[in-house]
This record gives sequence, structure tokens and C-alpha cells, in this order.
Amino acid sequence: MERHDFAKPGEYTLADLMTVAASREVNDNEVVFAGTGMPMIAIMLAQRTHAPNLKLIFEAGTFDGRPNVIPTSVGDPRCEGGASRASGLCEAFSIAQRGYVDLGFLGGAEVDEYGNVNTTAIGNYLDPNLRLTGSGGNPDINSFARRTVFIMVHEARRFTRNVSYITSPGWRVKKWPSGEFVHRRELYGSAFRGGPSAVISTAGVFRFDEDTGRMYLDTYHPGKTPEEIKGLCQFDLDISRVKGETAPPNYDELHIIHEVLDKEEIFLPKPKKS
Amino acid sequence: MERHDFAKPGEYTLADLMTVAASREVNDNEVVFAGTGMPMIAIMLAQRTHAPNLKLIFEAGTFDGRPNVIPTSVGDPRCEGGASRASGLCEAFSIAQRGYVDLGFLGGAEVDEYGNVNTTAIGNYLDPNLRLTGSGGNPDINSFARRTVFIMVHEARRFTRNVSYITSPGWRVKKWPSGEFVHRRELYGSAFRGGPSAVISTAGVFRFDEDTGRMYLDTYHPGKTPEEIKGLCQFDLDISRVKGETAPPNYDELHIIHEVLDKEEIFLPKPKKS
Amino acid sequence: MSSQSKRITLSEAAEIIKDGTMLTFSGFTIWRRPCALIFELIRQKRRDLHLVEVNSGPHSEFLIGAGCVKIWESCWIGHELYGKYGANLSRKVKNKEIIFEDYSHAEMGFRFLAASAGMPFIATQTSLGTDIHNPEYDMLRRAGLRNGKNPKIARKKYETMQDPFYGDGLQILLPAAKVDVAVLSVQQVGEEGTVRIGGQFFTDPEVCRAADTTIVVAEEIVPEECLRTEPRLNTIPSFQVDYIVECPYGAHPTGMFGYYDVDGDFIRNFYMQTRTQEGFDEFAREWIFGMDHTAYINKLGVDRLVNLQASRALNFSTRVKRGQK
Amino acid sequence: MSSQSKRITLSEAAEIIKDGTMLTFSGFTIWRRPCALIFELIRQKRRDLHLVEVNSGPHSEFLIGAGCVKIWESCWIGHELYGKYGANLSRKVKNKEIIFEDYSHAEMGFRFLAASAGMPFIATQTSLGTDIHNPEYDMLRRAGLRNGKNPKIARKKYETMQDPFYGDGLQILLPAAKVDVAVLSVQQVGEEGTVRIGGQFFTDPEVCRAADTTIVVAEEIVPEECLRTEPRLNTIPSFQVDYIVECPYGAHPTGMFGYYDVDGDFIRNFYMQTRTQEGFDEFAREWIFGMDHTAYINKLGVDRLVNLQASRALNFSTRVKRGQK
Repeated sequence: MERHDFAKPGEYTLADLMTVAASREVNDNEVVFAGTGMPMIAIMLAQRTHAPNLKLIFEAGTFDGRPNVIPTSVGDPRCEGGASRASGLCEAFSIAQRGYVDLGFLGGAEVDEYGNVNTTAIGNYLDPNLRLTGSGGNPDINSFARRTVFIMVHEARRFTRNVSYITSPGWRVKKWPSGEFVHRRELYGSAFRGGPSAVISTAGVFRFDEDTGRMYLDTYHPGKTPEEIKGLCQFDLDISRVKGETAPPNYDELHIIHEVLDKEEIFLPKPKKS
Repeated sequence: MERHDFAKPGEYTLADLMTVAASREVNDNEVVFAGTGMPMIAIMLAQRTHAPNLKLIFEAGTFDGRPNVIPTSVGDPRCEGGASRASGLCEAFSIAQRGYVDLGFLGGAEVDEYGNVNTTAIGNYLDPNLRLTGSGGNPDINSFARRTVFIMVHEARRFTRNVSYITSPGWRVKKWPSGEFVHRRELYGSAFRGGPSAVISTAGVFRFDEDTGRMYLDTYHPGKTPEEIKGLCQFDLDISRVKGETAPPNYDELHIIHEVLDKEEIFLPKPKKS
Repeated sequence: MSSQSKRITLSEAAEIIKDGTMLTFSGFTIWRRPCALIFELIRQKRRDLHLVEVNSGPHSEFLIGAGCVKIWESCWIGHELYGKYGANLSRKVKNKEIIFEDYSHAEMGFRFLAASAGMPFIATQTSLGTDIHNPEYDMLRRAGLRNGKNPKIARKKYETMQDPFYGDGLQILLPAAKVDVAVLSVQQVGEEGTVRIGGQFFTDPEVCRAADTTIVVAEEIVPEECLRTEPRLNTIPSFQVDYIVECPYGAHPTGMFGYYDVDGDFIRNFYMQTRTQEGFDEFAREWIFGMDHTAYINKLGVDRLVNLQASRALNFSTRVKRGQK
Repeated sequence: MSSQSKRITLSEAAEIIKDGTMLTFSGFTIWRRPCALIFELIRQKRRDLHLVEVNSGPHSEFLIGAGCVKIWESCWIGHELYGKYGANLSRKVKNKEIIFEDYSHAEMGFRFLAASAGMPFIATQTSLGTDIHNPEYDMLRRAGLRNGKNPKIARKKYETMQDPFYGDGLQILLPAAKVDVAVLSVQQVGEEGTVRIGGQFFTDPEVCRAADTTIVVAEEIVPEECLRTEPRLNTIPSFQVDYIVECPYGAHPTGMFGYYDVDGDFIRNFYMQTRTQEGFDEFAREWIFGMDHTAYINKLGVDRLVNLQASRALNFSTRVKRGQK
């Protein structure tokens, strides 16, 4: 029996809340690109709830998969469960560049007010404080998909005025060789299809004004306040459009996350019993 | 028991002679592109005689095939017998452009002294006497392979001073936009790997001087003379380097052609008994 | 598009292809061509089609002979050993009744590869020095069609540039081959659109993705779950297919790996008969008009179809007579 | 190369890769990486390697930690959920002990696609507006290596141009990723070189063709005729492979579809231990030096390998512990 009433504080973790919020970004029938971890669970959750006909793409080369067992990464044999086709990365990115992709889920170490994201290096690129993984498919999915959703840890140093390095293009990006900032639409021409649509952080859910390209607070997670979240951003966060609290998981969603998808607790440990 | 002694006139057809001559152009271990018909039989003959390790490519997408039954065309399911891989045309031409191909067999309606070949239209391209098939893969294989061998009917109107339309590039080709003739090497840059290596006609076998790019008579088929062949060319054929008669098929080759490869007489009817 | 709603009839599929559509097809020369749908287009008197094809064959000779085609853009048309060239195209070129644009085979393949990857152009060195690149022979420009009005017709036939990276010399930039509709004739399609092609897949994945709309005509529509147990054997993923049609012998007279061989006699007779327009019209009266696909295969008859039937073990027919013996 | 002569040993394979080689690999992040051959390269003290990779992972962290790598050109290095980033690369970047060049993932894929098709460059619109295209961040130019002396290093990191065909706007032209040697870790290779990869093939066909020399390290060398009954299941044709090595567990600690899972504990321990150079050196003494591949898998032990073994039905291990439960 499905239970669609909301769980109470203590019955879910912050990660559960974020996963469910991410899952709700997916519409039925959309083509969705997913990376490893929380995004993968969010999409597989959507597949089992409100978006049974979404088409799941893994960039390593699996198309329209319906895995029963959560993959450890997008290269995992577990990706291919129920898939329409398995091939390779060039086909995945060709499909993306061709415009088939509606939505992509991504992560980041830093984000600025315009949704520019850094996953490459903290500090001066040429002499960094910390070299990170590099781009991976982050800029590619963000360039090609109609909407992208970022999932991030919320700390003031991460919600920064200027990211150290623009790995993934937001709404106002650099035009080379000068490096002046221009609206994304100006640069992408006929390939412009959209851009960052939401950021789901450990504090709240943020959206973007397409015209100004600026981020604003949409909902705050239970226990947080808009003012507190504004204080956790180096830029001047617009909190004027806030709608209220982020909706918590319902019992059905929690059941699917913990008893169906990640019962091994690979990515999402169960809430500790108090 | 294999019989390597030569067959006598009347025991083989002109098509048999040409097929065997084509087959002898193949060296062992080479990667060879083949089209439908006589070239296909020539390569499959070489595979069964002096070049057992040749790698046969069909441009529709079959690689290193060892068909037991002669295909009707390169798209035929029969192509895939014993093949290393079956896929598609973009892979075939990518492999060719990447430089894997040693030899290609091609046909033509007209050829000039420099090995430029026409398979597109006879007469003025914009107002032709006869529109033909068009290029197919002829220019592509001829652009990419180290050597190409053309198999043609020998008539004076076909061995012409200027082909109506250069479908497939010989040793001296047109540099656009002016259309002036230049040596192929000049145009192809680092992609230059060679060019037309031989023409096997119904009259003889012709080769090319790589420096001048000009065709010369190498061998004449039994019953023909160099002077007669020179008379069957609109250009001034160099017959000074002729070596002698084209070697006829041996009994083993005839057996393979007629009793193994084309026993259905699809492409090569058996010699009529006198 | 949600599951289960992709199935349509042959006649509905033909209606999706409007007058003036830029159209391409599955297959290779005389193999896996969507002839049943093409006959239906002819019955529906479609006009002004712009065919953009990696290579052509009997299927387009049907369309061209019937006067459905305004522009033929490809590299080759013929019938392999069953007919030396495309007699209908040839006649219409001579009579200036069709616009033709010639590229090479690799060029057409690469153009579709670019379109399928969302790239506006692609670089190649094939066919350098040939008349394919003769600036006077840009036929769409001569016809005034490279004016940017049709967003899928490139403003130039090709562009040249020197390789700026490795000194690899002169490169030809070719425009992506963008089309409105691709029609694929294949062995199996799942209810949700997953395509499994048997044998060589030719350029089917590329032409599918190059098109805005893809219609798959399959010998059999099969349950998705059958195909999804082995995703590596599938050729095209579900979401790239918009409409599916079940149509046994849908590629006849061309061949279908694992199902039936090329009907060489049919094609040879077509070629011989349609070297005049009168001959074509007679052919069309006999084999196209006044019947549907069911009537067509019944007219072919059981003996003929059994004869063409592919061995399940070998994937081709061991019964069909291909040569003089 | 004639048949039957392609088989060599792991040690011979490593000797083909000289100091300074431009090198690439099969696989994806923590899957199908040729680790056994990489350990052998480290034992042979190879130096100044230039890695050009679609994406990187533990295999390159081994090489980089051991000081074998002069240049790392890719888009990503890490261990998925077993380690947040490449600690050895990170340390060497901080200490300026390595030259790094960043592209995006699609860019690297397309660069190999171009090289595999003999195209000197390819057009894309990905990553427009990012610092990947910051002209100051062309690191090979900064290192003075874009001077044309190495014919496989492009004279520019990228070039821009406007689409001349469809008005599709600004395009990035990326140089083909040309490399000297590709090393592939796969499930099965035939005696003549035909490769059959199980599961997703990632970018293996492209990196194979991009290289001048390809070495395939397979779990099993199998009779060619077994593979040639189903050519559609094979991934790479015979003649694109120069050398073959049989090496069971040749990808450990990365995973192999159908054979064994990723050894997450091994990789997590490696990541934690090698966040300092001293830690790496200790790891190398324990797991690389003073042993060969046979000794290595014996050191892993039967229990560990049985635990990782993939189910023949599911292609992954049902025994391995991946999470907290």
C-alpha cells in the first residue's frame, strides 16, 4: 500500500529530502541524463513514482535503462538492466548535442549567482589550493540539456561571488578571448536550449530568472530560514520570491529509496533511529 | 589436387582472365576494399590462393569477412560469413580515412591518361547525354587507399583524353576554384597515400608512372597487340614499357572461380564448350 | 511520447510525409528499403519531395518515376547487378525535370554523421580534386535554393579550410545532412520504439538521429521486454523513434537480412520496363495503384515469397536463383 | 601482421611503450582499466608519459603517483564513490610536478572520434563560455609544447569559427586526439585480434583507431572462429589490433562486465593511503614492486576474487559488499 502523506522530521535524512526534491524536478516522458549517486537515486525514484516513462541516459553509453539494482557508477554493468540500448560515450554525447535531452542532474564544488559551477580547482587555476576531479561531463550536459539541476553542499565558501574556474556554463558566461560576461543565449546561438534550472543544496531549493540569469531562493528546507540561507551566500541572494518550506519526502518515497533502491546503503544511509 | 599450370585459350573467358589479373594485384596481409561483382570474386580468389590473410572490407560495414557464398552486393547478408565485425558505412569510411586500407578495386565508365575516372554522367554534366549512377564510394576509396585498381571495358570512347566529369581522383586532379590540374600529392597533403595503381581492361593491364602520373601499358591480353590497344585510346598511350602478355588463369584459379565461388554463374558465366 | 501510442498504419505513416518534405531512408542500395511505405506515398500522390540519401536504389526510382521527387541529393542510384543505373533519375536529369546534387558516398555518410551528432559541419579530405567540388556544379545554388529560406538547406555545398592544428592540409567542410523525416525498414521494433537491426546496420543510426521525425516500418513489432534483455543487440534506442508500423515484406523487392532475399527478377524487370516513362506508368498501374500492401504481397504470391525466404541458420535464401545456374 | 603472431607477454607489452609515449586506455572511470599492464610499466620505471584520456581513474593515479607521467590531458580523474578526486594528480598539480590540460568529457570523446576517423579536427558547441576555453589556460602552449615538434600535439588547444552553412553560430573546432599507443583491457580477444567487449564499450573503438599501435589485454584469448560466428557482437575488427596479451584479472582493482566487480575496498584504501607521496610509495612497495601479475592476484587471494566474481546471469557480483549494508 502506497502512503503519500509526508514523513515527519527525524523520519528522514537531509539526503532523503534532497533526493526527493531532485526527483520532483523530473516530468514524465522526459529524457534525463544522470550521474552517479544521489541523482541516480532521484531519477530511479521518479521512474517508480510520477514519471514512469522517463528515459534515463547514462553518459558512459546506456539509453533508457530501468535498472533494478542501483549502479555504483555510470560505467557499471548494473546500468544496463532493462535498457533499450548499450553502447558508448560518443553516442551518448552525440544524442545530447543533437538535442534529445530535457534534463540533467549535476554536482559542483562552487556555484555563483548565475549558476556557473566549478568542479576543477579551488583558487588560482594555475597555482591552485586544491585540484579537484576536473569537468567530467558537467559542462557538456549543462550545454546540451534544456534544464539542469545542481545538487550541492551549502557552505558560504561554495555559494560564491566568483567561482575560481567556470567548469560548467551558467546563465552569464565568459566570451573569449576577452573574458567579458555575456548572457548564455548570446554565445550559444541556435544551440541555446536553456540552462541551469535549479540548485538543490543542503539548505534549500534555488531557481533562476531566465532574463537576468540570477539565482533566487524558491524553498527552504525544514528548520532553515530564508535569512539564514542568505547569510550562507557570498553574493546577494534574492529571497523575495520564496514560496515556503521544501516539501518533505512521503512514506512511499522513503520506502522506495531505502527498501528498494539503496537497501545496501551505498549512497543514502537510513535515518538513524532516535 | 591443385593445378598451377596455365589454362589454354578457349578454356577461360576474358572475364576469367581479368578476374585473375585483378586477384594477382593483392598481396598477403593487405586490407582490401571490394565492390560488387568481379572485384569481389577477385579478392575472394586471392583469399583462397596467394593471400590467405588479406582483410576484406565491404563499404556497407563488414570487416575481415571470409564469405563462403558470393554476395550479390556489399549489403548482402552473405558478406558477413566469417567476418570479424559487421556494422555500418560510417565506420567503414572512417577506417578508410584513418589510413588502414592498402588496396581498393573500382570500376568506371571513362578513364583519362592520369587515371581520373567518371561514373557520373556522359557529356556535359549540366545537360548530359547519359546520367549514370553517380560516384558511390569510388572517389572515397580512391582518395583513401594506398593503391586502387580499376576494372573496365576497353573502348576508345572510354579511354578518353578528358573524362566528362572527374568522379574519382587520378594522379593529376583539379584544384578548385580555378580548376587547374595539379599533381594529386599537392592537393592531398598529409592524406596523400598513393593513387590509381592499375587499370585492368578487356584489352590489357595498365599502370601509372607516379611522377608524371601518366598511364602506360604493362601487359596485353592474349590475342591483342600493344599497337591495337594504343589505337583504342584517345590519348597517346605509352606502350614503351610493355612486358608481354597478361598471364592467363591457371586451372586451380578457374576451379575456384567456377566451382567454388560463382558456381551459380551470377557474375562470371563459365566458358562455353566449343 | 508515452509508451504504447507509437503504433500507426502504413497509410497514416505516409500522411506524416507532406509535400515538400526533406526525406531519407534506411538501408543500402537494394537492401532494407521502405518500399511498402513508398508505394503508399505514390498512391497518395505526394509531390516535391527532397530526397537526401547516403545512397539510393530501387525505392527512390519508384518515387522519381512517379513524379514525387523535386530534388535528389545523394551519391549513387542504381540496382546493383539487376540494373546498371537509375533509369528514371537518368531520364528526368536529361529532361531537366529534377534537381540533382552530387556528393561522394563517404561525404554523404559523414554529413549524416554530423547531423546525427548535432554538429553543423564535419571535415574530410575525401574526393579532393574531383568535379564533385566543381563550384559550377553546386546545383541547389543554381536552383536558387541556398538562400537560407529552408533552414535545412545549407548556404553552400561545401567550404574549404586549411587544418590549423597539425598541418594536415586542405580540408573540405561538409554541411550536416539535416532532414525532416527518416523512414526505416527494419526487422524488429519494440512497442516503445527500440529498434533491433539484423546484420549490417548501414547508416540507419545516423539517418535516424539526423531527422526531426523517425518512422520505423518493421517486419514485426515485438514486446519491448524481449529486446531489453540484450541492450547490446539493439541498434536504436526507444526515444529516437516517433512512429512504428508493422508491415511484413515491407521492404520487398529489396532484401531483409534474416527474413527474405532481394527479389532480383522483380527489380530487373522494373529496370528494363521503366527505361521509358510509359514503361514506368505501366509498371505503376500493375504494381502500385489500385491496391494496398496486402493486395501487393498477395499478387506476389506464396511461391515467390517462399522462394525468397531467408534461412534462419544462414540469414539469406538458399532457394532463390541468383545467377544463370 | 599475419595471424597467430600477435600474442605477447605483459612484460613485452610494457616494453612497447617507451619513455615519452603518448598513451591512452580503454574503459570508463573505474571500469575496464588495464591496471596489470600499468603496474608492469611502473616496475619497468617508464618516464615522461603523455596520457591523453577521455576520462581517467585509478589506473592513471597509479602511474602519476609512481612518477611515470609528464603530461595529463583529459577531463576528469577520481575514483567515483571510492575517492573524491585524484589525490596523486592533485598533489603533483599543486607541486607543479606535472603538466595538465583540461578539456570537457564530450570534447575528449569527440577529439578521439575525429582521430579515429582520420579527421584532423571536429566541430562542437559544448562548454562554450567556460574557462576550459580561457586562452590563458592552454597549458601545453604555456609549456612550449605547441611548437609543431611533436606531430601528435596540436598547434592550438582549440580554434573558433562561425558556422558557414546554417547560421548555427559560434563553433569550437577541437584537434583530433592522436596518440602513439592505446592499451585496451577487455573480456575476450580472438587469436587474430577480433575484440568482443561485454556491456557498454565506452570509447574503446575510438581510442583504438586513434592510436598508431593497439595492445589488447584480455581476460581470455579465444579461438577466432568462436567470435566470427556472430560478427555483430564484436566491437573491434582484427586488423586494428597489433598485440594481444592474455591476463586474467588484468583490470583489477577496476571492474570487468561479466567477469568481476570493482574492488571498492582496494580503491578506497589506495585513495586514502596515497594522499601523501610517502603513502603512495608504501602502497607501491606493497602492491606493485617485487612481484609480477601472478604474485599480485595470489596476494589478493581466492576469497577476495570469489567475492568479486560476476554472476554469469547478471554480469555483476551479487556477493560484493558495496554499501553499509
